[in-house]
Order: sequence, then C-alpha cells, then structure tokens
Amino acid sequence: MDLLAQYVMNGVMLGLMYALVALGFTLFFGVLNVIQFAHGDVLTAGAFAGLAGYAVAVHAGVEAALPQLLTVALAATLSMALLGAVLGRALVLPLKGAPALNVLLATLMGGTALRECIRLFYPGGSQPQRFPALLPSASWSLGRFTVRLDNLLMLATGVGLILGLSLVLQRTRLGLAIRAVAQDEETARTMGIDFRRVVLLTFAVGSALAAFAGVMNGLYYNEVNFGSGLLLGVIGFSAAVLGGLGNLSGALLGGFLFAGLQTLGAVAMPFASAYKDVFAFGMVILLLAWRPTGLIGERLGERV
Amino acid sequence: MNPRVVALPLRLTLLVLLLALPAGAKEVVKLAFIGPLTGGNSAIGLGGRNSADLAVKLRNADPAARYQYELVVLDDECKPDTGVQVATKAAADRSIIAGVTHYCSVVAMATVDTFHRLALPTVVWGAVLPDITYSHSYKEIHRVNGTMVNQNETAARLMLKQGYRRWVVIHDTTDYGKGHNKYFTQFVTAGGGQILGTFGVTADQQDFTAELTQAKALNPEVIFFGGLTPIGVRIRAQMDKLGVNAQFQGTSGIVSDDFIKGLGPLAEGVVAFREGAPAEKLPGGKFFLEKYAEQKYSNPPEAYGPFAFAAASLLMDTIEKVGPDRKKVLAALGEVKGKDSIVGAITFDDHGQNTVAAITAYVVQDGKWLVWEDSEYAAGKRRLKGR
Amino acid sequence: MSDAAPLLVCRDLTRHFGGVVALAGLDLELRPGEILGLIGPNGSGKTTFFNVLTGLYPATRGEILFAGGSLARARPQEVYRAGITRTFQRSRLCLELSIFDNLAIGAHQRLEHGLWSNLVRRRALARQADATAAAARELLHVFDPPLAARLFEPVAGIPMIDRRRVEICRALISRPRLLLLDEPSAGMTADETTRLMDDLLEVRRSFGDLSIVLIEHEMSVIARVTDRCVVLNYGRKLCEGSYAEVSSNSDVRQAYLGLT
Amino acid sequence: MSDAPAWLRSALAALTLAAPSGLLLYGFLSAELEGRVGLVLAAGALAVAGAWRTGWLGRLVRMAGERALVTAFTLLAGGLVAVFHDDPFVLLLMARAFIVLVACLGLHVQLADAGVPNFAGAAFFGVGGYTAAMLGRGALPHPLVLLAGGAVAAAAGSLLLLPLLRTRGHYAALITIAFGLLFRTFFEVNESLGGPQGLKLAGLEILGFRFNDDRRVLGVEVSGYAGYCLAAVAMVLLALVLVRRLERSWLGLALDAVRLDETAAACFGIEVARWKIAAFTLGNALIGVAGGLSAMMVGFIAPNNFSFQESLVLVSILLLGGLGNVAGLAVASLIVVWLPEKLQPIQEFRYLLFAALVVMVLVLRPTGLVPRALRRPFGSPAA
Repeated sequence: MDLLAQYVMNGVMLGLMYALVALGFTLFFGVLNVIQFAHGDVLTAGAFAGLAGYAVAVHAGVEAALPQLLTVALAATLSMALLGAVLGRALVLPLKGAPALNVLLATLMGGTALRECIRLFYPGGSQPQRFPALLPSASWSLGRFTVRLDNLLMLATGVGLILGLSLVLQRTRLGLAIRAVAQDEETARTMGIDFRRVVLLTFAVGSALAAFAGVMNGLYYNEVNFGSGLLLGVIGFSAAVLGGLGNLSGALLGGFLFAGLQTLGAVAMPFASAYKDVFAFGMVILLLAWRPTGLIGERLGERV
Repeated sequence: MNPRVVALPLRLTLLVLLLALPAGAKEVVKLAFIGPLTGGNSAIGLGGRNSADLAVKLRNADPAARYQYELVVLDDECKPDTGVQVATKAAADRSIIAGVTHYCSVVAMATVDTFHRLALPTVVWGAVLPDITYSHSYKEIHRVNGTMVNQNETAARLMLKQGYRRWVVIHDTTDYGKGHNKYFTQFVTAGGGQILGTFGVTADQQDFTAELTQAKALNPEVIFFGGLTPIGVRIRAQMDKLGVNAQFQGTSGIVSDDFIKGLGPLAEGVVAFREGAPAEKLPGGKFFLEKYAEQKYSNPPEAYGPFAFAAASLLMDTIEKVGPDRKKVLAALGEVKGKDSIVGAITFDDHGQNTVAAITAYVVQDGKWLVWEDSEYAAGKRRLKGR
Repeated sequence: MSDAAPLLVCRDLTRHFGGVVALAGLDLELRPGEILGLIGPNGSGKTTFFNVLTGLYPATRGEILFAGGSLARARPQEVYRAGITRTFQRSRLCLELSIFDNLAIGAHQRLEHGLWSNLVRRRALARQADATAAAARELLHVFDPPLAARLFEPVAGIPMIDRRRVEICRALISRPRLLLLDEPSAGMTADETTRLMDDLLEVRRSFGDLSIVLIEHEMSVIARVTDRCVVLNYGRKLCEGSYAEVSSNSDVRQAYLGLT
Repeated sequence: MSDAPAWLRSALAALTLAAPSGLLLYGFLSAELEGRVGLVLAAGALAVAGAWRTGWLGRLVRMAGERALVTAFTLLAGGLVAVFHDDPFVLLLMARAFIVLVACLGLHVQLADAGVPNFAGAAFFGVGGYTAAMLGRGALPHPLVLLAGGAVAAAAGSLLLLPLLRTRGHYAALITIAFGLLFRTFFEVNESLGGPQGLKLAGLEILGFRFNDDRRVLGVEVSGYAGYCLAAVAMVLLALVLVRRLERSWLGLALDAVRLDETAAACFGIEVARWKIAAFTLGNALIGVAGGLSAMMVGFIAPNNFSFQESLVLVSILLLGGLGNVAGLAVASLIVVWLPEKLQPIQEFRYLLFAALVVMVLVLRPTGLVPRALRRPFGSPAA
C-alpha cells in the first residue's frame, strides 16, 4: 500500500514535468501546425540559465533561499522566452509553407546545436551540474512512503501554472488571438490580428513553460545535465501526440499517461526495468494504432 | 598529410629532411589519440585528450628528447563504426607510429582487428572490458589500465570486509555497466554476499524513482552502482529524495570531481574503486596534476586522464629508445616490465595487459576523493552508512 | 429513354456528423444519359451527397444502387471501378505532376500495375504510355487544342480554367458512366464556364450515354445544360423537376434565392 | 557537335560532367590539412554554382541523359577505387558513403515517393546488420545473407504497418520515432544478440573471395576495402536502377498520387494502403541490405550505431539533397558521410558545426541542394 502510494507520487511528479513539456508542443502545433523539436533542449537550456542566475545571485551576495529562487525562476523563464521567440523567428517562421518534415528536422538539429553549445560553452557543461535545493526539504514518511514538502510545493506551482495558462488562453486578448490563429490563420488575419506577433508570443510563452519545467527538473533531481533534453523532448512530443496535438487537456492527459506507463513498466517488470522505455514506447505505438489522432483527438485539426 | 598517392610519402620525407637539415630541428613523430570527444562520454574523452596532450607538450619542452612529437586527435563518438573509421585513418597513416586508444569498451572491441591488420601498436587508456586484451592474441593491443575484473574483485573484498552482506545492484545497460554488474555479482556472491536485486537502467535515464522505490522495499545495506558519473549523480541524489539510506558504492566511472560537484554534501561517504595507483600518491602523479592545472584545460583529467598520460608517455619513451618505427616499437612494448609511470609500475603480460595494475579504493571525505587507507573512514573516525 | 431502368437509385440516403445531419433521407433517381442539376444553399448537403456516393464518407443509413449493384458500403476505389468519377469543389490535381501524369492517374484502372511488367517489360510499358498519351491528347483537344500540346508541362504552371479542364479530363479519361461535377464554375467567369460546359457536352456526345450530376451555383449554367434539377435544403430534398419548374417553386425561392 | 550522333553527344556531355567532379572528389578525399579541405570545398562550390547559374549544368545533364551519367559516374567511382587502391581509409570512407546512399534510396522510396515518414532508418539498418551477424557465420552464401537482411528488415517494418496506415503526418512520424528508440534500447538490454557489447562479424565472402584480405593484384598492394567499395558501388547501381525504373513506371505514378493527395487517389481507384505498404516494405528491404553489407565491412555491430541520431542523419541526407531528387541524394550522402570526417581537426566542435550547417541549408534552401525535378514517365515523348 505504502509502496503503491510512493509509485503514484513519483509518477505524478514525473507526469507533471512531461505535461509541461507537452503543453509547449501542443501550443506550437496549435498556432502553426509545426513541431518545434528543440523544445526539450530549450528545457535543459532553461535549467542551465537558472543555474547561471543562481551563481550570479550568490556572487551578488544574496543569501536567502526565496530571492535566490526568484532569480533562478526569472533568469530561466525570461531568457528562454526570448530564446523561444528567436527560435520561432529564425527556424520556424521562415520554413512556414515548407513540408512539415523540414521544420521537424530543422528544429531537431537546432536542438542538437543548442545541446552541444551547453556541453561546450557552459563551464563544466559536459558533466552533470549540481542544482541547489532552494525549497524547504521537510519530509514525512509512513512506512516506505516518503512525501517531501518541496515536491508538494512544485506540484502546487505546476498545477497553478497550468491553470494560469488555460485562464490566459480563455480570458485574455492574447489568449483569444492565439486561439483565433489556431482555429484559422486567414480569419485571424482578417480579424486584424498580427499573425507573426501572436506566433512569436506563443513561442515565448511555450518556451517559458519549458524553462519552468527545467527549473522544476533541477529542483526535483538537484542535478541538471546537458543531454537530458533530447529524450525529454521526444517524451513530451509523444505525450502531446498521445493526447491529440493542439489539444491542451490532451497534452496533460498524455503527460501523466506516459509517466504512468514508464512507472508501470518499471514496476510490472521487476529487475527488467531497463525495458520500461521499450514498454512505454511500445504502448505509444499501440495506442496510436487504436486512436490514430490521439486519445482526445485533435480540436484544432491537422489539415490533411 | 597522409600518403594518399604513391608519390606523396616520398615528397613528404624529402620535405621533412629539407626542413631538418639546415635548422637542425627534430624529426616530427606522430602519435594518435582516439577517444569520445562528442556525446555522453565526452567529458572523460576530453580529460584523456588533454592528459595525452599534456604528455606530448611536456616531452616537446624537454630538450633531451630526440624527436618532436605531434598528437593526432580523433573522435570515435563512442560508436563502433566511427571508431573503426578513425582507427583505420590512424593506422593507415604511416606517419603515425603508435596510438593511445579508446575509452569505450565496445569501440575498443571493434577496432582490435583494424589495428592488427594495419599493424599499429596501440595502448588502451580507458576501456575496461577484459576481452579487449584477452579475446585474441594480437601483439598490437596493450592496455595500461586494469580490467573490470581486477576492480570488482578488490571492491567485493573490501566491502565484505566492512561487514556488508546485502546489496542491490543498479547498472546502466551499456557494456561498462553490464560488465561491472557481472563481475561484481560474481565476486560478491563468491565471498558470501547476497544480491537482493539487479536493476538495469538506460544511460540517458533521468528518473530512477521507480527503481529506487523497489530497491528501498528490498532494504539493502549497500547500493552498488555500475555506471558513469552523470547517472551516478542522479541515483545518489534521488536515493536521498526517497529516503533510501543505504551505503552508496560506485565503480571507476564515478571517480571524478564532477561527481562531488554534482552532489555536494550528498557525496560524503561514497565509496568507489579505480584501477591504477592513486595519482596523487606517486611523485609522478603529483607532478601530473600540477602540470595539468598549469595548462588551464577547460575540463578536469577525470578518472582516466592519468592513464592516457601514462600511455602516451610510455609510447614516447619507447620511441625515444628504438626510434619512430612501428615494428621496433611493437617489439619494445612486448618487453615492458616494471616500467614505472604515474599510475604505478607497468608490466604487460603476453596479451599486452598491464598485470600489476593496482586497484585503489576511494571514499569521499569532506568533498574530496581520498584513498581509502588514509581516510577517517578506514581509521574508524567516521563510519560508512549502517556500520 | 424515360422508361429505361434508372442508372442510379438512392433510397433514404442519410449521413450524420456527430449531431449534425448533413444528409437526411435523400431519395434520388438518375436515368442513363441524364444531366441532373443539384442545387441548394451552402451547407445544404450537396457535396456531402457526392462524398457519400463516392464512398469517402460511409452512409449512416440508406441504399445506393448503381447499374443494379449496391454501392452503399463501397469504398471509393470500388465506386470508381463501378464507373463513377468526380471533380472536386477546390481543385485537387497533383500540382507538381504533369498534365499527362494527372490524366494517367485518372486512367489508373486501365494501366498495368504488375511488378514484372513495370520494371522489366519496358517496351510494353512504353507502348501503354504512348496509347495513354494519345487518348489524353484527344480528350484535351476537344476542350482546348493548345492544351493538348502542353501535355508534359506541370499542372502548377497552367491557368485556373485549364486546371478545371484537366480535372474534368482526368474524370473522363476512364470513360465513366456517371460523372459528378462539383461546382466547375468556381473561380471562373460566366462565359468561361459556359464554354467549359459546351465542350463537356461535345465530349459527352462521343461517349454515348454518360450521365452527369452537376452541383452549381451559376443558375445560367444549370438552366442551359440540365435536364432536371433537385433542390436540397438542410440535407433534405426540397423539390425536383425541370429548372423552370424548380425556379418558380415558392419554397425554393424562399429557401434558396431568399425571395418571398 | 550538333550534328554528332546522339550517343556520342550524351557520352561527351557525361564525360564533361564526370571529369571535373572526379578531380573534385580526388582533391577532397586526399586533402588532409584543414586549409586544403576548405580550399577544395570552396573551389567545388564555386564551380558548381557557376555551372548552375550559367545553365551549363542543366544543359549538360539533359544532353547526357540518365543512363550515360550513371555509367560515367560508375566509371568515376571505379577510377577512384583504382587511384586509392592502397589506402584503406579512403576506400572505407567511399564504401561507407555508397552504402549510406543505398540506405537513403530505400528511405527515398518511402518518404519522397509514397510520403510515408520513417525516422527509424538506423533501426532497420541495424536489423539488416544483426541478421548478417547471425547468418554470416553459417553456411548460407553471403549474397543470400545480405538479401535475408533486407527480408528481415522488411518483416520488422511490417510490425509498424497497421499503426502507420491508420495515422498521418506527425502521428505517423512519432510511431517511427518511438520504434527507433525502442529498437535501440531493446538491443542494448537484450543479451541474446550480444547486448551492449555488440557482436563480431565474419567478413564478406563471395565464391571463396574473401573481402577482408589485403592482396597483391598484378604486383600492387590492394587493400581489402577496395573489394567492399566495388561491392558497394554494384549495390548502388542495382538500387539506382530499381528505384528509377520504379519511379518512371505506373507504380511510381501511383506512389506519387498517394503522396500528393490520398483522397483524390482513392477516388481514382488507387489502393492507398497497398501502395504505402509496398513502398514502406521495399524501402526497409533496401535499408536492411545496406545495413548487412555495412556490418560485414566494419566487422562489428553494436546498438550504439543505431541510435535515433543516426536515423536523423539519414533523413537529413534526404532533405539536404532535395526530397525526391536522386542526384541530390547522391551528392548529399557523399557530403554528409565525408564532411564530419574532414571536420575531425576541430575535434569536439564537429557535431555542433554539422548541426548548424544542416539547419542553415534547411532554412536558406528549403528545397534542398537539387530540387525535385518534374516526373518524367517512361517512354513519354518528352523523356
């Protein structure tokens, strides 16, 4: 029982991170019908940016954890919002109208370049970097189940962020613009919406989300690594597709589902846990065979 | 400057002579360094590269040296086919006399035939799989570092001596991790220890909570980790998250400053083992570390840097002795007995394996890797987990 | 002619999209050689009818009899083999292919698709290609002689009207028994359309009893070419008869022309 | 020369194209110093650009015609093998480029003809390799072993058929991506096929001719890789003829129709599913055969070689060359296989530069080096 609770807890934390990544993918697809595959590496870059921010803060003599945390979060989200917009401007918009495959590959390679840059130019970037524990680390145990305060805080923030995002999309003018563009570019233009601006803003928002996920990743594992982006990207993409591209709730569902599959894979096959990714990706293939346009299906629709 | 056409080598030698005669400059001799410079294992690869480079720099600075050495650095990406490609490149280039080759065992395995076929004397600087030297009788392949067999034998003995009996093994599914799992399990069970469970994890895995939760349920005294620094750091950190407080024991792959940097206080008391005498204890070793620091390389030497340095130095000593000729170098390498180096005396057996490869036990104390014997843990001032 | 067995019979043909009823129990008959005009406001189910008939959307309910056989559950490929071809409202030619290739796609059924004959028996292949090219030229020539000369130019490079022509030729080259035209006038001027229709009728003469169902907003076209009209509204048949009859029908004027 | 017989003109045209490219390739392959590599590249780029702008390139290509060109470049490849007969490294590089080209032709049939995405190219390449490793030791003649590699790869691909047929676009792409990742992990975890340690392979042997041996031919040392190189060239020729004949036949037309507009295709009796299956299977078979030869040549096989990144490299070759253009494909595979090797001098920065280059080409020239040409059906008067 306590074990089960532990598994669920682990799965939920994992799922939250995947969901945050998947949200980015689904947002980008929504507005532009493209997959921005550098997204996973943007996450990593975000974590490293946060780390740099922390170093600066410490250098500037900031002692308290909270201001440090804020510096980290701001450094990460702002820089990545910028990077995201730049990527959108430099890699995605120019390829608008080119086959989807080109965008996929261009962003994948862009991500690779980003990854290599971290490895080569961030001091010691080729090895894992320690990420400071900036959250209170109190924890309670019942039997073999340990729940930690910092995890709960992250969980709360993450959920809050997601709710915030959906509010932005539902209530604000930006959200309206984004949804309009997602529905149909032409109509949006005729409604006098500045298409490019909306797209770039979307990329900024989505990338900021990824950066936040990166920071969360760092706080959760107390370690960041230049290479973690590719797999996280692929998983986030899988999650978004599983849920149904362009569908926010789908992205969430997909994220938690994938985490669930991985945990299940590790638990169901004790001592063969290395197969858990084989299991998870195998399930992805089967699920897509069963529901070809994702579990919830596309709301925004891939124009075939 | 490869001899691409029949005429080219002639022209080149002429050129070299012309350069050599008036200035009286030394003849240039090339050594190859092969290791992973890109991808997941690049940190160790770069550490090795820098160390070999350092060896060459020092030698070139030495007026007594008969030759001017040039290091040809090649990236094997830790992939067999790329490895074979660059190995062929190095071996086919007759101006390259010998090679300091490979960190990744799988690549080292792939290239032995190439080196044999093209007769390039090589000294492995980091790959630990026994078969690399023992699966064949090629004269071209030597190795300064010990194999994972020696390492795990010592590891098992020492930990059993501490009174540990119940292990959970976590290893990455690369050749490195799987090999360590195999040999450690073998020696521990032989010594009366018990492996409660074994978990394979992929080398790019981020989250280990599922495995660790199961491990926790098995309630082991020690978690043995067979793998490299990156996931070593993650597993140790996540053990703490899940409140798994068992002793953490690693392999040569985690004996790196980054392991400690990556974990901070959490690294305290972690035990690991590495082939070779501890660099910092031998006079040559101290010298190496100082010189390395002087060069201001962007990466630390990592666990295997000293071996790359030793291998390169060994090759250059040999060339100084017998001259830049592959056959002679090969013959001379066969003779190496008790040759001292910064990793201890080197003696090659008939498979080219360095037999006296000492195994050193390390423990992290106050943010530093200390040799077990002179740590407060050995002295009993501090205690490993559960002791 | 009027007493001949009907070529196409639709009974209670129905198609739902979730809650929306796009086609509601449509009954329709078509005699061999007849030209039927299908009119109605946007979203009245005209194109849906084509899509159901050609098997792109399976019918939710109802029966389709074509030349005696049932097509209600048929896949598009089977519908084509049965002798029904169509054009699309928004031109769906393969733009990066040549006119010839597009027509050859239309002639798919007659072309040899065995591995051996395609990869090895190259002389036979060449002969088949020449035959197809000849047929294509002949057909194009009727619509626009210059077009026939541009047989091997990419479709992307020709004007809208020519694309319409090519699309119609693609539908005709397999010598179907029923041709479904979805708004051929879209994006063309009235007299361009008129000319297109006249050419079509000319081809039809050489075809014998080709029947046509024509979706069209351009009433002048309907008036000129159709033998009979069916008016759809909200997926239902509002009324049918000659253009004169339906255009004078008050419900139609109400629903469609928006007059009272 | 206008009154010269057609064959002569095409031959001359082909030669005028092949000769300078030969010089270029020779220069590139033999160049070692960074400076010289750069020089050769610049010269080549300049020459090509010039020939392009002035329209000479197109004119010569048209005048030569496919057959003459293929012949000329086959001779060219043979010539290069002869020149570098004693340099195993250059031969290995060439052989690898040719083998990759064969694999890419397989991918080309899937992606460029039928529009079926495949981001697991390296996986199918690996299946071919592992098959060769398993059967290579046995009594089965090696040509058959290679074919078996293709067959097994095709069979492995059939696992994906159902999901691939039901999905489209990014969804289909994800299925292949997932398979690629899954495959690599599986072979790493699973011990029965060597696990992460990988497997040694027996060298290729045909009718007692052992490709691994270096030998003296007419008194000159000839590296064993020369044989592999020629085998690879032969394989390229076969694949090329197969693919081009396919494309110019009605089969190719059907594939184009499926790629360009499934709905319209269906409305003209084209069995979309059938053609997708055919293309995917044939493609994987080609990739598998190439993988088999590659594994035998390298003599060793391990999961590391078949990672997702490797699959990406294959796809980038397709897009860089210009999706749907075989000539571009050939050029791109030479560049993508050789350039990283020539970038060795910049050591750890190689991969960064390579990725950056790919991105640049994709952004600045979305159509790839050589854009898709208008399809010329076989026997058409225009052809």
